[in-house]
Amino acid sequence: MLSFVAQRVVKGVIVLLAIVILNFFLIRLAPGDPAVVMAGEAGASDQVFVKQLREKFGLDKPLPEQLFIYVKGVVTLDLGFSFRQQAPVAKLIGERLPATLLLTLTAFAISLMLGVLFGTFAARFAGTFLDTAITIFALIFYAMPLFWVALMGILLFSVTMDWLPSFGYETVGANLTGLAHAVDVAKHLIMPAMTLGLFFMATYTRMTRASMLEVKRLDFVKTARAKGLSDAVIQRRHVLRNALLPVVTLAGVHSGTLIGGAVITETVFAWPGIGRLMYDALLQRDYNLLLGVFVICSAMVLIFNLITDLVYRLVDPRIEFAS
Amino acid sequence: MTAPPAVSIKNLRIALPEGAERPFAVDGVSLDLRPGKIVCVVGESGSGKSMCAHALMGLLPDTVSIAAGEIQFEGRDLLKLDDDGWRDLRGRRFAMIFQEPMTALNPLMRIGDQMAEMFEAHGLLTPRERRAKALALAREVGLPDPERIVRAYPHQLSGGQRQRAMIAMALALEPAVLVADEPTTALDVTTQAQILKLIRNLQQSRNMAVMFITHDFGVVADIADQVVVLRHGKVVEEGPAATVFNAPQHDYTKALLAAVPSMDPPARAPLDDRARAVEVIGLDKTYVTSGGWFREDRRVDAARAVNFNILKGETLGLVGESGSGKSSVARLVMRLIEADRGTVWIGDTELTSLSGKALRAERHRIQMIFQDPFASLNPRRKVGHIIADGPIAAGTDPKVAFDRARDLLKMVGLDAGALERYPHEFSGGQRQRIGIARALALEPEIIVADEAVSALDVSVQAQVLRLLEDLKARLGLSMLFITHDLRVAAQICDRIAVMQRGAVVELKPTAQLFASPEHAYTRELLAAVPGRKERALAD
Amino acid sequence: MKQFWKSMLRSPSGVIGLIILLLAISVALFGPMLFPNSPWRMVQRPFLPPFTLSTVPLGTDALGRDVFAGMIFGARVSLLVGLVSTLVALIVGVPIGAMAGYFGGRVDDALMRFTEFFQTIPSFALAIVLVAILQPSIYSIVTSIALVSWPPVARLVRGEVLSLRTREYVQAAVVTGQSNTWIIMREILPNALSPVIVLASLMVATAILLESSLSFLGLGDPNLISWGYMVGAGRTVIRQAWWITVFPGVAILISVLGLNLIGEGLNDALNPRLSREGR
Amino acid sequence: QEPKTGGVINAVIQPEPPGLMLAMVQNGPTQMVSGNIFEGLLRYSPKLEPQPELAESWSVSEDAKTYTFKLRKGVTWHDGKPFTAADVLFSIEMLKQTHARARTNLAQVDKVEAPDDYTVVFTLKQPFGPFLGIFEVGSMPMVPKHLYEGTDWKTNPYNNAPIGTGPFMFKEWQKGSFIRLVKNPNYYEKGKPYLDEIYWQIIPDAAARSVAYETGKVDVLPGGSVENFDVPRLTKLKDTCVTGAGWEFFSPLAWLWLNNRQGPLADKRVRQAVMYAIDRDFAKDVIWNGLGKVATGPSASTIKYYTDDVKKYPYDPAKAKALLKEAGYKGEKIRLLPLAYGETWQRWGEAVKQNLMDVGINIETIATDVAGGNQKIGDWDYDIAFTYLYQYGDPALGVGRNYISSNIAKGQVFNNVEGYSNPEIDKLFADGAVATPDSKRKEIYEKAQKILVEDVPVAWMLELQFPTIMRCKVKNLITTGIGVNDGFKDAWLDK
Ligand SMILES: Nc1ncnc2c1ncn2[C@@H]1O[C@H](COP(=O)(O)OP(=O)(O)OP(=O)(O)O)[C@@H](O)[C@H]1O
Ligand SMILES: Nc1ncnc2c1ncn2[C@@H]1O[C@H](COP(=O)(O)OP(=O)(O)OP(=O)(O)O)[C@@H](O)[C@H]1O
Ligand SMILES: [Mg+2]
Ligand SMILES: [Mg+2]
Repeated sequence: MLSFVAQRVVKGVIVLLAIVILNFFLIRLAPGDPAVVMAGEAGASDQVFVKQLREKFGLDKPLPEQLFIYVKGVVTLDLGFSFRQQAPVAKLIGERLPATLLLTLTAFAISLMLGVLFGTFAARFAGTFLDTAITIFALIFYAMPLFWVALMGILLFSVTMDWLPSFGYETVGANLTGLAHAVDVAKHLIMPAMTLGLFFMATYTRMTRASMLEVKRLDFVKTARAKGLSDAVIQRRHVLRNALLPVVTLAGVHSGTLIGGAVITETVFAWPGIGRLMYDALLQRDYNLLLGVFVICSAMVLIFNLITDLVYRLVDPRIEFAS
Repeated sequence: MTAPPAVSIKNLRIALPEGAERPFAVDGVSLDLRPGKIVCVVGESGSGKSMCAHALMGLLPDTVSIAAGEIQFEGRDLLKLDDDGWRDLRGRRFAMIFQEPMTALNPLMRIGDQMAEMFEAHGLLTPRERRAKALALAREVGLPDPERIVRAYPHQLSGGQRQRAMIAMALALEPAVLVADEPTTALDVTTQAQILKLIRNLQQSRNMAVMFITHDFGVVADIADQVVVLRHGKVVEEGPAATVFNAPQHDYTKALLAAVPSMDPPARAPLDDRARAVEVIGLDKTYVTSGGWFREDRRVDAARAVNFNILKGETLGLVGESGSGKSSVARLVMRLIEADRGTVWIGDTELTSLSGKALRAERHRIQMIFQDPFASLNPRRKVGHIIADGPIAAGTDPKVAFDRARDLLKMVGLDAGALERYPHEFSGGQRQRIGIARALALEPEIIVADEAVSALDVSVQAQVLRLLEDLKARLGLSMLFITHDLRVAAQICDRIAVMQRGAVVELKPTAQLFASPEHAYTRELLAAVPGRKERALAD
Repeated sequence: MKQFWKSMLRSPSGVIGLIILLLAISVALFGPMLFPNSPWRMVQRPFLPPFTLSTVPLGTDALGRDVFAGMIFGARVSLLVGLVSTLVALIVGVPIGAMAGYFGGRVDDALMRFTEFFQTIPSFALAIVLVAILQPSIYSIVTSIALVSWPPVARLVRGEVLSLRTREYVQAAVVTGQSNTWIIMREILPNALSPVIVLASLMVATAILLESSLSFLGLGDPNLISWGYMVGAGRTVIRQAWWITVFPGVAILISVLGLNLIGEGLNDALNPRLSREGR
Repeated sequence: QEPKTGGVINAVIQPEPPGLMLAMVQNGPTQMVSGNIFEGLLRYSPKLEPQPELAESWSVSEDAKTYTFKLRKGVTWHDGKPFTAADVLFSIEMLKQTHARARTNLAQVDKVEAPDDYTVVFTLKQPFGPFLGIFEVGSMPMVPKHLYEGTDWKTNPYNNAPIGTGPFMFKEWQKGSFIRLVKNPNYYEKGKPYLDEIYWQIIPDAAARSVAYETGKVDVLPGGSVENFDVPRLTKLKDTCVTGAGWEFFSPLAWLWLNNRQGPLADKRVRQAVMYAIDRDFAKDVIWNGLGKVATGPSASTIKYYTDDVKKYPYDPAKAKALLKEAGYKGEKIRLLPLAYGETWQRWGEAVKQNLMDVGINIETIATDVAGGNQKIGDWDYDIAFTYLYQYGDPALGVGRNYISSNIAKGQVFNNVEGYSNPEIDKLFADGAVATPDSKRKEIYEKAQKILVEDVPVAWMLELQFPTIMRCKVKNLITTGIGVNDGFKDAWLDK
């Protein structure tokens, strides 16, 4: 087990470096030049200015050299300097990380819990009205664009009922501390987390339902019934557990994207997270910042893929990995 | 026979879905289970025994429905029970041992937890006590190394171990009614004797009513109070054990009894001059399962320096205690698992040195019949495909392959309609025959048969054994025949190897082994063969 | 095959789903012939509410364009993007996942590390970059969406295959000398299908919405109208003119619902334990 | 009404500025926030007349080549150090390197001297008409010499916590959330500023911004913060005041770059046809909600020397078709590049496309994001492209740059991107900048406008108007021609 993890970590680092290099070229393949974007914003685009910017960012150097400089930085855990924001990338990401994690982890927990719960119900009452209702409920939040759902939420809960704040991470200028602050943040968190959580929920709901229906017909469920176990326990312990594998896979995939995955939600709710940072960096071709976010995301994905593989063994002891 | 029946089945008629073999799985079956008595249900494979058992538990498959009849228990008709009512009865009052333990156990739960669940289901004991109880049960059914085995998952157990886990679960709450559907098919005779004793004891001390489905007339002779003979879904004969044995009325019963193989090995021509078909040299296999972060690993020596050879046209029997490594040796020979050490030769090919395409090309020469028929059939493939896939992969024209599949099914006693059905639509014995048909489809030189006839009633068994004998004679088929049924072994094997704890302890021509067993374990085995006294009686 | 259709048609969800999908597809195929007017043409005053004029039954958008015409024309692009990119994602993802899971070891390692390349960049960002590189057009959009959608499929299939490959019936197939491809195709994948079907039917929605996000950024195919585009374009005026987003939104929802129902029906039809159930 | 002291204002800032050091970052949001931290020598009235800020008074020599500024005394930086002429000299040196527009603006300056601590003298190479128009805070912010001299400007820690002389001091910036400015207690104008604090809320989504206003979480929506479609609704809310003022200095003008170099658009008649084909009133009324004004030519009507005595291009598809026919246009494909600045611009692109298609121009819209679009424009790889640019009050500053041939250079996103080259225009703009007196300049620029409008080097669309929406209790927010960018100096809250 330990050696499996160790091997994967080593491979992970290599993959990460490869990804960095790939990304480096990928984003430079996209048309657009950060210097020109910035010049455009500054309301001045004479040649001197653009050239200055290029020099400043090292964009005038040949690409391989830029790559070398960047990779050298990454190896020493230095993610470089953001062109546009004129600050170290690591710092910019660090500032946003807590908010992002708070939002995405909450949403992830919501989606997983509700999804599995609803999926279980749908499977148990398959073919009934409840099943249909759950399906439609889940799909509404899935198939309706996030911004639409978000805006409806805002209109309902902020504008009409005035229960929840519509934007931000905390009440600006309130200077709350301790518990009051936590409550304040929680209030701000509810809507974005729900929006995002309800979106991801559909996948788990549908997956759990289908998978459980599949398992429900297997013989060992009969054994469980022969034991006189209650329906709830059978569903949970026997059916659900055996149906969990695809859910775990998807949860792994989703959790890997936690950091970069919430652009729209962060935008609509003005949540100061990394998704937004990445999005802006992308539009402005802020290469270093974008790469930095990508590196962090990649690392997350690799870590969660590893965790998923480990969880596989817990979920299904029949799975073996050659290490 | 004065005690009123605990359960009484009246005129039960179970409808099968369209496309099945016949319209009704059982038709007009009545039978009584009395407290403290064992009713043995015997009969043809596919005659509806398991259906009756499932109906008694209220656990018929969705596609099957009860068309008529009633099941009386304590003054109630069980068929009118709602879910809650059933839940209360199941486990505590009614318990069942399922026919196919592999698929009947939850693959993702540890054995011990599955046993402990029995108590939990009815809110008995604390979690800690439950665990202790599970351990005690494991010990009681003779599972080796109980501490470790309760932490193992079903796929890490041998066939017989799984079966014992099932039995332990069913007996856990000492139910009033026990339904045992071929509970000892995978057990060697010594273990079987132990289990039968256990059931007997409980039945007597707790006044348990037992419905015991089996094909083994030895077992019937040993334990039955009452015998019911089923055929084509109808009861053809019923009566006290002694009567049925000594004075069978119905022709079918007579035929059945006549088909019970004898313990005396027939004389066999020596085969010394034949070429070697299989040679196994120094096979070692140890299973290591990680115990997690804190526990010790579980290590099981499934094969220790196993050596044997099989000549062309020879049948080598492999007998031995449950969990001794027979199936593992079979898998090693098949190269389904990799040996830690040792080589396997098939004819002049060293199988253990091959891989990839080369290995695949040799596969058709050696075929296997799996111990767990249901688990070895793809639930989403029709039987026709299951049988024909191998030949088609080997280049046979599909039409020819399907024709052959049909013939094979007929040879093992199934009708052609079976081609179009899915594995779950068959009875245990029928599935086993599908497995046999699949192995024969490729016309292999060697067959590794792992408990290949254990789920078959004696008449079908005899038919299948004849078929194998015939192939042997005609095509020089060699067999590695794993069985716990020493009667069968006596009839079909040229030589027999006895295994214990991963090692072959004795290997001799059959007659010699039966006449003068050397190893203590062999002697123990022979002594434990059930039904000896009754048999003498019947002869 | 006949049997498959029979059981498919026996499941009510499958039938409803099929009807919905057929309807949507026929709208996509034949709608534009019946409504030859370009959906881009400004035909009426802007923000005309629905059900006021019979010539523009669903009202007009911010520029006075016919919402109904947009719905009809949009079906083509949206369904194309949704179905084709999902199909491509399946065609790429399923074999990769299956091979990784089945062969394990080095193959698994190589394929999964390869998958990680595509998985690590947040899919939205990757789609933007890819579309930006490839120049926006319906083809590049479909390609990009497919490229970012296959890794979850691959991982899902791999997970299932990892578990299934140890089953005894797979070993039985190995013993009969069947080729690896055959075993994967016949023995393993059919048993791994149900979650894949679910994922695929959901992916269609993701693809349609991803296309709308792209067009929101100015990276959609600007010369083709799609439901996603309409929803995105109506977004800013949601509060004045709900109908601009709601109608195409509902169209997306219903299509996705239809696909999911088909998925359910498909799962039932493919499950032999259900297929013979007398209903 | 007597101003009241105290209170906090929440305003919206969009997008989040990349930095606040105005001398180094000049994009819109930076100017909007930092205009209250830093100051220039002058501000400009809505009529664009110079007004004192850090310079108390100024005088121009007879030959219009020497400008003398008297600085205000007693001004201190936020860290307490006095502001002197040395700071001005340093700022000018620094800006020449870091501030592209300042560099161009200062090109005519021969030398700058500080005879004493409170006097600065600019000597020009030749008379430069718009010279007094280049001292606004965004164009020439004053930088504290004592904090920047001899340091690496790029990494100077004060970039993140800027020190200026303005009425408000930088307090904190939570990235992605808000920027907080507090009152400068030592501000030189006694009693000012009136407000205690300003929170600039960062809300990236337009719809969310209007909700934030509706729910009372913000009080000021500077121009451009909400979608045009939302303006009428917000305006109707109670206690809400709207003004279109405060953009006079910038006077954003939207037009279509027409690539004069190649294809059908090289033909003047085709370009004119484009002008006739586009329904600009529709765009104004429907897309911009009636805000703004149809442009008549290269100059916005708020800019000096504007004239509407030029050729007119009303919406006239028939005429457009006729012109196309005359020019022999045969349906060649024309690529249209919309501006990826959000929905309004996208809609506009679609409407223009439809207009042009209606007269038979075969348009293919090319989609890109902002960066990609810039690249295409910079590479001259387009036929028609949307843009909008600031005019900075004087044709010499904001207009001429787009039409003179010396400004044709690959790789830039504005100035003369269309590739229009007309020696006569070159000369007119060269003369106009240095001509004296004013009447002479007027004559020259009017002539230039006439020629340009006839030639249609680009297709002028609208003078944009970005209304500022605020609660009526916010008083005196917009008092100058640069609007919110330095507006909080005078603003107060009527509680
Ligand atoms: N995959 C596995 N992992 C770990 N242990 C295993 C595994 N398979 C079998 N074992 C163990 O190896 C031993 C031998 O098992 P095997 O199946 O070969 O027995 P067997 O002789 O066939 O028994 P039976 O007659 O009960 O089928 C048993 O103790 C079993 O618990
Ligand atoms: N799900 C099903 N669908 C259709 N037919 C079925 C199904 N299950 C069982 N059958 C059929 O019902 C009949 C009775 O089966 P049952 O399992 O009761 O036989 P059995 O007496 O237990 O046989 P065995 O000794 O082989 O286990 C068989 O002919 C079998 O093919
Ligand atoms: Mg049976
Ligand atoms: Mg075995």
